[in-house]
Amino acid sequence: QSPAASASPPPPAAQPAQAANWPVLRVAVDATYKPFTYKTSAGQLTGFDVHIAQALCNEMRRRCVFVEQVWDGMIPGLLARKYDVIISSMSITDERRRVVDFTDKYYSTPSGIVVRTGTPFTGPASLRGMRIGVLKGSTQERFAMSQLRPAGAIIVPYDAQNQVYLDIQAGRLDGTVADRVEVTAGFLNRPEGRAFGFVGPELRDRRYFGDGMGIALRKGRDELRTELNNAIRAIRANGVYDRIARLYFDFDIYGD
Amino acid sequence: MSLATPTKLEVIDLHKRYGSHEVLKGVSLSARAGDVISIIGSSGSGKSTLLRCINLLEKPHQGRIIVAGEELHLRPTRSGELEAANAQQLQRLRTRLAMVFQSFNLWAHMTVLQNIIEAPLHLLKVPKEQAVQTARLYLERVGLHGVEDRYPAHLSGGQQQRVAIARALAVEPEVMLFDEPTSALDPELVSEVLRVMQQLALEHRTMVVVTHEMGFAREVSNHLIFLHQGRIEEQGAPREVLASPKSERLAQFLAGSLK
Amino acid sequence: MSLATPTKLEVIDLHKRYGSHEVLKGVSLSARAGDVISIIGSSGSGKSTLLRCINLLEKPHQGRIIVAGEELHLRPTRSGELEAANAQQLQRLRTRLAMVFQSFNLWAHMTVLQNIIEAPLHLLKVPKEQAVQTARLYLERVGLHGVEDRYPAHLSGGQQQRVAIARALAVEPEVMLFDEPTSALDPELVSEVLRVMQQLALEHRTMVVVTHEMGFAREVSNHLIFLHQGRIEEQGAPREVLASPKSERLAQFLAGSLK
Amino acid sequence: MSGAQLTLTVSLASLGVAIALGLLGAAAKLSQRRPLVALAGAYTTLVRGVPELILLLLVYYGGTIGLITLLERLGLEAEVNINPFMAGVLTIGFIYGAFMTETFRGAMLAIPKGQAEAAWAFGMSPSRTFFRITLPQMVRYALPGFTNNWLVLIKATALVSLIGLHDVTFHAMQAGAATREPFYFLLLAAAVFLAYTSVSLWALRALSRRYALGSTQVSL
Amino acid sequence: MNWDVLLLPETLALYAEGLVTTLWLLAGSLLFGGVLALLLALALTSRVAALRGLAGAYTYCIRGTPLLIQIFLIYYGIAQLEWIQARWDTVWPWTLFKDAFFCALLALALNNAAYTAEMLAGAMRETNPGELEAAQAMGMSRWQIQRRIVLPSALRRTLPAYGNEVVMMLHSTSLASTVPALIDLTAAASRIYADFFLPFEAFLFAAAIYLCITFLLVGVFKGLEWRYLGHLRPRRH
Ligand SMILES: Nc1ncnc2c1ncn2[C@@H]1O[C@H](COP(=O)(O)OP(=O)(O)OP(=O)(O)O)[C@@H](O)[C@H]1O
Ligand SMILES: Nc1ncnc2c1ncn2[C@@H]1O[C@H](COP(=O)(O)OP(=O)(O)OP(=O)(O)O)[C@@H](O)[C@H]1O
Ligand SMILES: [Mg+2]
Ligand SMILES: [Mg+2]
Repeated sequence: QSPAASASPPPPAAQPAQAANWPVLRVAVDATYKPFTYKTSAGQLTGFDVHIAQALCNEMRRRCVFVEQVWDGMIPGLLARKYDVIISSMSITDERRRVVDFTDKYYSTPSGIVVRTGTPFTGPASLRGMRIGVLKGSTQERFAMSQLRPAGAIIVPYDAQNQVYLDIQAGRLDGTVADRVEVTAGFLNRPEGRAFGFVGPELRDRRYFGDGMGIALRKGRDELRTELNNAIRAIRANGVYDRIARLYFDFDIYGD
Repeated sequence: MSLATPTKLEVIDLHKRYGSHEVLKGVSLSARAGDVISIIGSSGSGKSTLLRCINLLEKPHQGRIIVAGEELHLRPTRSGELEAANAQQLQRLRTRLAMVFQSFNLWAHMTVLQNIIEAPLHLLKVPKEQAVQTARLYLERVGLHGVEDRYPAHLSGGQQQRVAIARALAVEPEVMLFDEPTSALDPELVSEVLRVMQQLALEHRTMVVVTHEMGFAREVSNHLIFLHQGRIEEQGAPREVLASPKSERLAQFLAGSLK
Repeated sequence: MSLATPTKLEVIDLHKRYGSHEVLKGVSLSARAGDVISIIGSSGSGKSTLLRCINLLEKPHQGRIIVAGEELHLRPTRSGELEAANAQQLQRLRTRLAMVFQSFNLWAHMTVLQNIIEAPLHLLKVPKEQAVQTARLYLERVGLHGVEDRYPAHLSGGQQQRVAIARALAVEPEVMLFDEPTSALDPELVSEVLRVMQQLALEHRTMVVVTHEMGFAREVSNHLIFLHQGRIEEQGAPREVLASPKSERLAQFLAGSLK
Repeated sequence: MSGAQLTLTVSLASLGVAIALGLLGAAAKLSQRRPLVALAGAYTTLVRGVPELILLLLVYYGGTIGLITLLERLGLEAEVNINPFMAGVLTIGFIYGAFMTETFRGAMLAIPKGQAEAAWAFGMSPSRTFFRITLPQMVRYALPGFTNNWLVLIKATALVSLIGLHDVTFHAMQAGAATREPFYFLLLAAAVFLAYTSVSLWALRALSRRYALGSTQVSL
Repeated sequence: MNWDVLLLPETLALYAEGLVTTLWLLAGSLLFGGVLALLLALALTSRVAALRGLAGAYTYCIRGTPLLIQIFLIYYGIAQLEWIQARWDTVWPWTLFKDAFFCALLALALNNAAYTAEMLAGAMRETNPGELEAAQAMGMSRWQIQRRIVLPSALRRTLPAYGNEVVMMLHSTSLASTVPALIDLTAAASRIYADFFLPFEAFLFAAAIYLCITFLLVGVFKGLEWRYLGHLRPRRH
């Protein structure tokens, strides 16, 4: 699906020199979500989200300062003003809308169920008795909890998605529900993921997966939201977005 | 001792209670320059308490304390004791009253020399060289040699008590207060310390000494106070008082302690 | 004491060194049933070492030990000492030699009763009720009442030593070894314990007693050994030996200890 | 290896906080002023009764939100920013401050009362007495407990990885998860801690020898 | 503050589940840790130098490294070893390593054993030598002396320190929350906080429960000390 993902894209270019004087925008990311946010072997932050964040900052004439944050503390951290925005592949859902505001989506990908290849699958009931790992506090977790668990699957929440992969490898889990792009790059395309594959349809149910990925910010910061929305439109229009997307994906990540 | 000799220490009508137990029931004493006052009395009679009240290590309930003509300002606390009204004044007067404790109380983390120069250096602001010189002088005076750099724990009890005396002398106090300075010592070491104190008396230092050593009281002091149940039961010239006590209790006490 | 009386303990030519310091230089003794042997000697003469070698709390370098006719099998270790060749035999013989220590050595975490029944119950496999009954009997015998459920730390020294004696008696030993059983006690408590031991002698128990109590040695024991620098310097009937010592050293020792 | 350094930095910074709180706590407990004694008592009991992790999460997640709510109530629109480093250091310092309180209190009690009395009798002020007489002697009595607390504290800093601070443990987990070889990275992290604790033990032993001077045995 | 959420039945049920897991972890790790500690303490005080060295190295390493890393090592690390992976699905006891509870329990027990063993060994070494001699002189064998005199006495004297260790252990169980699929009290709180974004309330409630258990444990140990350390109490008269 994404051959480009296995070759390492360059880390985002440094911001222009004058950026030093621009107002700061503190951006939270969770660097365990390849290829959207992760670290190079040299320990540098990179990924699609990071690239986009940088491009948006340039557009808005702001200086990006990245703050790493574990996933399940993302929203509390935002509320606690540890940072201004979350640009970390966060799905726009009604649940989250109750506590934070979102910009328009900046990309959307479907999720999928991953189990050992050859597992017969006719619906959630086929997963009865299987142990499915999901990221704590994610849309996939909510989907799994409400759709798969009633059908008899055992849902195990993890602090980080790559710990899920460790435990699949260790045999403690039979599969996962994850973003299709992420799971392809982070697991399926790697040697230890060879025996696994998607089953069932692409998952896009709005009730769980919302309206694609957006940038989260505290309620009441409407000016910043407008600014961000304009910036998203601008990089979509001027080709910056596509250039970044091509570094990572060979398909249209923005979605319809 | 003529009447013209200045009064160094005056204690007037001191009272002290612990809970409902009245330990001092109005004790007065007065020491003129060069006086050596011995205080004797049975255990629990209030000797230590008296001495500790004089420099306010214990808070009395009533009384006045005058050191070299300056009266210590006291004010009552809520619990009815008297405390110093002015912390600075208390500290100043305390530097003029040096105390030698039964258990020496040398500062364990300092060498002998450091112990002695501590107060002159930091309280009296004496220059360092001078403080060291004085310290050496007094170490000599109490008969100690070659111990300046040792720690107290590495000295015998008698040596420790002599260092404590040198430490007290080094602030050039108006009055020296001794609380049973020899009773924590082995018999062989007692005489070391008594000899030093006798020497101090010959130099006309003013001293108030709580003691169990009747020999010292008789030979060295010029005034003897017998404390009984928080009151001065009898006092006077040591030889007379000891030879022919008027109070029956003193007679009893002496019979017991000479045995 | 006829010659037909069986020999309960025989020690032959015992040697013991600490490093190069020879503490026992060939000591032999023999106790027949009902013998009470007192061992005296100045400090450091090897009395405790002798007693401790007998039940192998110390390993001797040479010698033989025979308890009630059974010889303890010994074999040399690499360092030249002798150790028990057979641990089981050693344990069995040790149960027949009861030791009473200067410092009592009661087991602190057990009550008095538990202390006494411990060995009968777990070593001699006596049934519980019987062990308790015997324990009560011996507690009575040493004059203790109402202390069975107390812990050793809650008893006086004299009481503790009497419990230790009851504990030793409870295994019905062939020979009882006492190492200065009264010297850790206050003078008032000594007589308590001596009285109990005198009683035991009257019951014809076999005892070897290291002691400083000349009165006990004279009145109670029927044989006296004077140890000097690791050798038996003199021995015999206590009254005679004590009254007219042949050896000058014993005379000296007695002069010192009777003073 | 930046993680190893961060672990050390967090440990040392927390230790600073813990010592300060410990001294204050001990002074409060010995002050004989009822409110202070009660406050210090509540502090030590509560802190020692609740797991460190819970306290850490409480301060990190709850602390800022609580602080912000408080400030908003007061009508202040201040930006409070407790970053993970501060949260980690403050929490661990806060927790071990309670343990230090007990250690220091014990040490102060172990110093004979006469030492301070002698100082007062010479006219030293209470604060001078504390810094010249009590504090230097406290070191000796406090060292064993202090050593213990420090060793536990170093290890407790591993918890800051859970709030996203990039210490040794965090790096080990990340690298382990990325390479799918957690065993070796975790072992490495363990070795770093073992090295720290070993060096600390050695250094503190040397220190306690130094402070044993002037006490106990007569040197021959 | 929003406390209503905490009183929802689901929330309380989650806390209850967490509490039960926490208590099981505590009991289990104390039990297995205790048994192992006993063996380690015997090794630490043994006459065989090799045993002493081995046990000493074990306690040194465990006590020198954070429990969190030990938990991660056992949960994530061991699973990576091929030798174990090969036996992972079939051969007991390796199958146990698939279980999160077991992994947490094992890490806690191994950790607890090291601390308890050092405490116990310390107390054993401090046994009054006179009491040992008395036992020897009575004819007890080495093993009998260990079993009847040294251990009972040392166990009692260890009691106060062990009480502290148990409280520490209770607190340590909160680290089990870092193991996925294990809902202990801390994990429950962290779950509730993530679901409702109520960190303060969620963790404070858990803290209160921990505090209660702590007080309970302290009380229990006071009682035990009264019962078993009678011989160390000062004389009453
Ligand atoms: N801090 C205290 N609290 C309560 N009672 C005290 C205190 N200090 C002393 N006392 C009591 O005050 C009485 C007098 O004590 P003090 O130490 O002055 O006696 P003393 O004459 O010095 O006796 P000694 O010769 O034994 O030193 C005693 O009954 C003592 O118990
Ligand atoms: N464990 C040991 N190591 C080295 N020397 C020892 C040891 N035990 C005893 N000694 C030495 O052996 C000698 C005899 O000691 P022992 O205790 O038998 O004397 P004792 O006659 O019982 O004296 P006391 O009346 O003081 O108890 C002494 O010189 C002592 O120093
Ligand atoms: Mg006194
Ligand atoms: Mg002896």
